[in-house]
Amino acid sequence: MGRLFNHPLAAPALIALIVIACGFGLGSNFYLRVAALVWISALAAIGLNLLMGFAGQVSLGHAGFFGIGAYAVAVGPNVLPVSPLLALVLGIALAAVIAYLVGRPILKLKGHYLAVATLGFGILVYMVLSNESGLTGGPDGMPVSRATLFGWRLKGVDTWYWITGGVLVVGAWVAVNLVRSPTGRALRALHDSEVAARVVGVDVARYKLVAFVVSAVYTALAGGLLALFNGFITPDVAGFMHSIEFVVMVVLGGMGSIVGSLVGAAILIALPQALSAFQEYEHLALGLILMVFMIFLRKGIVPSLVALAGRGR
Amino acid sequence: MTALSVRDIGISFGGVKAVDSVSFDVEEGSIFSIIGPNGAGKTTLFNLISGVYLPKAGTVSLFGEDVTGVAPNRLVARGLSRTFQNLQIFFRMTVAENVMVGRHLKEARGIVPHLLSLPSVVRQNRDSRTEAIRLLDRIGLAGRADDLAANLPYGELKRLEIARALATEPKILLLDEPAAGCNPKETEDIERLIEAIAADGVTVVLVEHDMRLVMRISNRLHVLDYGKTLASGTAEDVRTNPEVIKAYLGTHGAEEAARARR
Amino acid sequence: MTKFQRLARLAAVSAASLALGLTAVSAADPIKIGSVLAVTGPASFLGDPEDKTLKMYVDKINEEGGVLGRPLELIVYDSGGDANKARTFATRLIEDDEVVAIVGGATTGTTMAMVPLVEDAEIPFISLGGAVVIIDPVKEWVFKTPHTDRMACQKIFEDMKANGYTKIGMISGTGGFGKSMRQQCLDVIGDYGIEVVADETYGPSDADMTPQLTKIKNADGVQAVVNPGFGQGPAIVTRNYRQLGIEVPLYQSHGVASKSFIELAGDSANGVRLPAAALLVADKLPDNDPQKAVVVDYKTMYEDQTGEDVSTFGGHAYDGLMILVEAIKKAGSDDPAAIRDAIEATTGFVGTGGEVNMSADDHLGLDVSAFKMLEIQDGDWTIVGGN
Amino acid sequence: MAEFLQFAFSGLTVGAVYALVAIGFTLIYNASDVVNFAQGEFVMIGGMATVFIMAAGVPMPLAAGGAIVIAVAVGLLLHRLAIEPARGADAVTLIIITIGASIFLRSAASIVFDKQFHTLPPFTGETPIVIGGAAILPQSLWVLGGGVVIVTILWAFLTHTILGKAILATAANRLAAKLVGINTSYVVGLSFAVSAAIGAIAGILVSPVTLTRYDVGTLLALKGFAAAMVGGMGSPIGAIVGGLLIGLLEAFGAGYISSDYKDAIAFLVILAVLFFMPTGLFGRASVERV
Repeated sequence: MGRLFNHPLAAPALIALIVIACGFGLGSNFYLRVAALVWISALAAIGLNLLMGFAGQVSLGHAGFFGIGAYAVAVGPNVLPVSPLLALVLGIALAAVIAYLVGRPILKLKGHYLAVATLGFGILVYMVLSNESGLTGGPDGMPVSRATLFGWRLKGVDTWYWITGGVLVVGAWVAVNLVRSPTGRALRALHDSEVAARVVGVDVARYKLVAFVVSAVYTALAGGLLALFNGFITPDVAGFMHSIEFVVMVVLGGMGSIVGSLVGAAILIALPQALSAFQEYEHLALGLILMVFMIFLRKGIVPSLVALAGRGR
Repeated sequence: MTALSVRDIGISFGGVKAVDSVSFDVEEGSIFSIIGPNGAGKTTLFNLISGVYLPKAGTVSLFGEDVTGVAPNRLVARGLSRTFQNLQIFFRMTVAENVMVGRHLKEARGIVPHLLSLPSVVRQNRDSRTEAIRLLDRIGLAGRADDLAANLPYGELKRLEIARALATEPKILLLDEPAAGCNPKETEDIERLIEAIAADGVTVVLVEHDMRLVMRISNRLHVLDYGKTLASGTAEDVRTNPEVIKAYLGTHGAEEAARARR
Repeated sequence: MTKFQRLARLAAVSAASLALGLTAVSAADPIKIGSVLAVTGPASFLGDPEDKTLKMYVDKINEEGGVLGRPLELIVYDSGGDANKARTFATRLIEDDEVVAIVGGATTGTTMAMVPLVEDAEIPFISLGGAVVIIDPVKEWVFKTPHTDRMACQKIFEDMKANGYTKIGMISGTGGFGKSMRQQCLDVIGDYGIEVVADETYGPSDADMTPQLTKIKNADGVQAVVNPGFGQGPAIVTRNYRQLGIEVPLYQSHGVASKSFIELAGDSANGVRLPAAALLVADKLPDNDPQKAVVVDYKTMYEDQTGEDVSTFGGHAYDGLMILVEAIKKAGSDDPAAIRDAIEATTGFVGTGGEVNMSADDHLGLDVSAFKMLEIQDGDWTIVGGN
Repeated sequence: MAEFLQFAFSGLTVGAVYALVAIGFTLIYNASDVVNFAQGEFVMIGGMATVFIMAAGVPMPLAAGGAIVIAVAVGLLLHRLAIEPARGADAVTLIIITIGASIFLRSAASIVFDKQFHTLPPFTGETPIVIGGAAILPQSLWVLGGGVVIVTILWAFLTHTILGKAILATAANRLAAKLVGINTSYVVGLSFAVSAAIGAIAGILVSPVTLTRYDVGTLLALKGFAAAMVGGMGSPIGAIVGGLLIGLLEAFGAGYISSDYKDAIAFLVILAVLFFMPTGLFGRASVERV
């Protein structure tokens, strides 16, 4: 059992199973849509988890990258002769470049100071998306053209369910690969002790930047997928609250746990749907649940439960 | 050949000269110990040599090349590695992974193959692990390779740091109080380990409080007090140096020294 | 769906209900209508009264025997003003709750996020969002009840022109409402020979606008100032306006059309002009005004039941619900396509916003005359001008 | 010049609120290492509770006192029920707990109070005072004066009372404080109470100018956090300077550069400050000890 758990393919395989099971188990388009939103958020959360959970660097501005990916898909085809899918690729590249340029100076900061710097970055992106209404449609948002793949028009909830689910599985697989590679070991090492990582040859500044860029790529990809899936996008996706949501997903599910990011995303996306019956008590319950989980499962849901199960054995 | 040469090195914190114009040379393949009372500046000196602190004055050379102010991760490529007085273990990683991080510069570091887990990366991971297990075997921890480092007792973590440093295949190794907090049995293990490392041709620079250990294994010693050099020489030279006895070993140490001479 | 397909579907539905016998649609079978509103979040002062209005009137209609002899079942979800959530809830309404029509989408952003869904699912959708983009260009399944921001601009500029103002300052909120209205105003301002000589903005949660107003005050030749925006912003703008002692007239938008604006702005509100629906001045309308009965009824009911001052936002929800109910009655069925056609055929409907006359190329059915120019005097609304 | 003064008044008024929120952050952070994202909710409770107690016919000073008591009670409950049980958890776990608390309190306020904007009557009228051609509201002077008084009292409390010294000692070295017999849990609770009181007073002072609603806390927490960071986390002086700095940057940014991007300008300056001073203006630079 333990060995199965530690296999490199355990997390992506488990996620693939969940995606497939839900794909056939969820009857209505509504449930498929919620699930697809979970996959998209989980992808972003995995990206942020690589940065926060593995490399130990906080970001309160990751929705900024999400917004860059989303708006690249929306704006790209309007200003360049590119298809939405190509625009998605360009958007991811743009997010990577911006992450590189922004990350170089701000990753020198530590802890809460890094948090406030990333928060500032996120707000800058939000302001640009919200203010440049000529390009972005402003706060009311803008439509996104439908993507086509080999002449096949990508629309319909079930199509996007499988696309987003597939990307999530691949994303989880790549994340696990990274974590188990020399790069991943370097990241986890600098999380625990920067100085010890340095004296065995890890270029700490470079690896923080690597983690920042990779996580930006994940998040931008997620943003682009949401834009294509929804066909309409507003600057809220880049907002401060959205950044906070990603952080909550990572911490709630468990820092350093890929499956945890999926669990965190599922809770944050599905809970408001489940709580909608409570009407105005919805946020009351949401806040309470957040507190209770973090007080009693302080390492995050998945790692805490795994530890509990381990103790039970 | 001289492995490490320190010349007139110094640094101060808030006006206090933590290390003041210290110079010494370490012969390749030897065991060189730096001793001195608490607060004498031993660890600070290590931090200066290993690039963790930038010296205010003086130079550091490795194998004849000036490396003053070179970042720690670049010094590794020049053959220098170290351990820490206060444990700097990667607690969230397994024991084997801790050592594998030490193989960092020996591994291909292209990010794209890592993301895709190409066969070359899988093979390399396997090789790194094999090497890590070999080193763990050397320090008697092979059986705990897949345990979380956080679950190991203090003494084993001390040895784990040495294994991690050895994984970089250093030519010169700085050990900061490797026997601190260890029981006599563990201390003996560490002594044998250090001797074996030196026997492999690795130059060892040692900071240690356990005088028996130091006196037994050191080729040369360097004594610091208040950041300044107090004495330098062989174990016998230092042991008999009245300055050292007075300033460092104190009354209790003086008696012990006297007993040792008898 | 083509006309033919729709006919075919209608036929199929009729055939099915015939085959099942009329018992299948029993009297107790509710007609489900859905709503997604920003009940919480920054736009909650829109969503909150809308939510209360819908619930209040659905209860009232059901007490009076429902529609087509069947009760209405209202399902409301809270989007928090978030477009992505709104879309998810709209999916839920359509796919899971299987509503026959949707009223709601309190903001333009949430509305636009829902539009592609209702178009795909072919469910009639009456939006309560402000901006003109919702119905221009016309979308087959999408309607709206609030006056457009463009109409508000036109009304304001008419009044300015009548007073001979040619140079104005503009200070707009950067939220969706303010931003959209600013753009609409700039689009139509040329028609009135008016020029914007100072153009400033403020954030949706800003607490002090004196820097921006100082710039407007110091701009050359400003004869009046207009403030597109909603929420607390306009109240603070109005107070800062008086604080700085700016003498030229201040125009607010229909976005502040509730009594709470006067309470928040206090004495500073006196002299402020704004275009608004008749609802705000229900008591002051002449008895022969066709809207009088409707707006007095709604105002009385809302204020009695909630204890809050009436706002035009809740009125939009009232109009939307009533247009829908009329359409269901007219269609004689709860078939979405039939309801859509009936909504589009709405004529002479008198609501809180004015008289609604829809058509295939007008899914709003209001014109500028539905607006009244109001001025705040002694802490109350008064009607100015010849309307 | 009149223009410059006008911008400065605006910036100082808004900045004073940020500064008071930042001081709340700093107090709790120093005592417990917790970054309390529910700090803005104390400000909201101060304003909203006063409004609703007044609506019940209670005169303003009593209502204000009641609101402060409510905020302090909420602060103590927050500490007792959410922070204390999670003692020893990661910093980021504690942050998420305070975010949960913030969502909870905001929602509770929307139910207990309502979702409307509210205002309080200005303490001393609305006739602007003209200084050097710039107009300032009397209430702004109350905000600034109140800020100075709060900071002075806080300073006196921290340096001249046993309790205050216990807070400072705990901030300097928690373990050492414990060893000399200070009940650190009590001290952390106290810091929550004091922070809540400061937040509530800020809310009461500023509501007549900026209005209040159940959700005003979010933005204040964000700005207050930024202010505390740019000033240097843990430094009360830094919190004040940081708060005023952000307020002034927003006002001058809106006045001289672009009102569209005034928040962006403020954050760009923050980023620039941190680039040159990675631990803020008054933060302690730490030497890596290994």
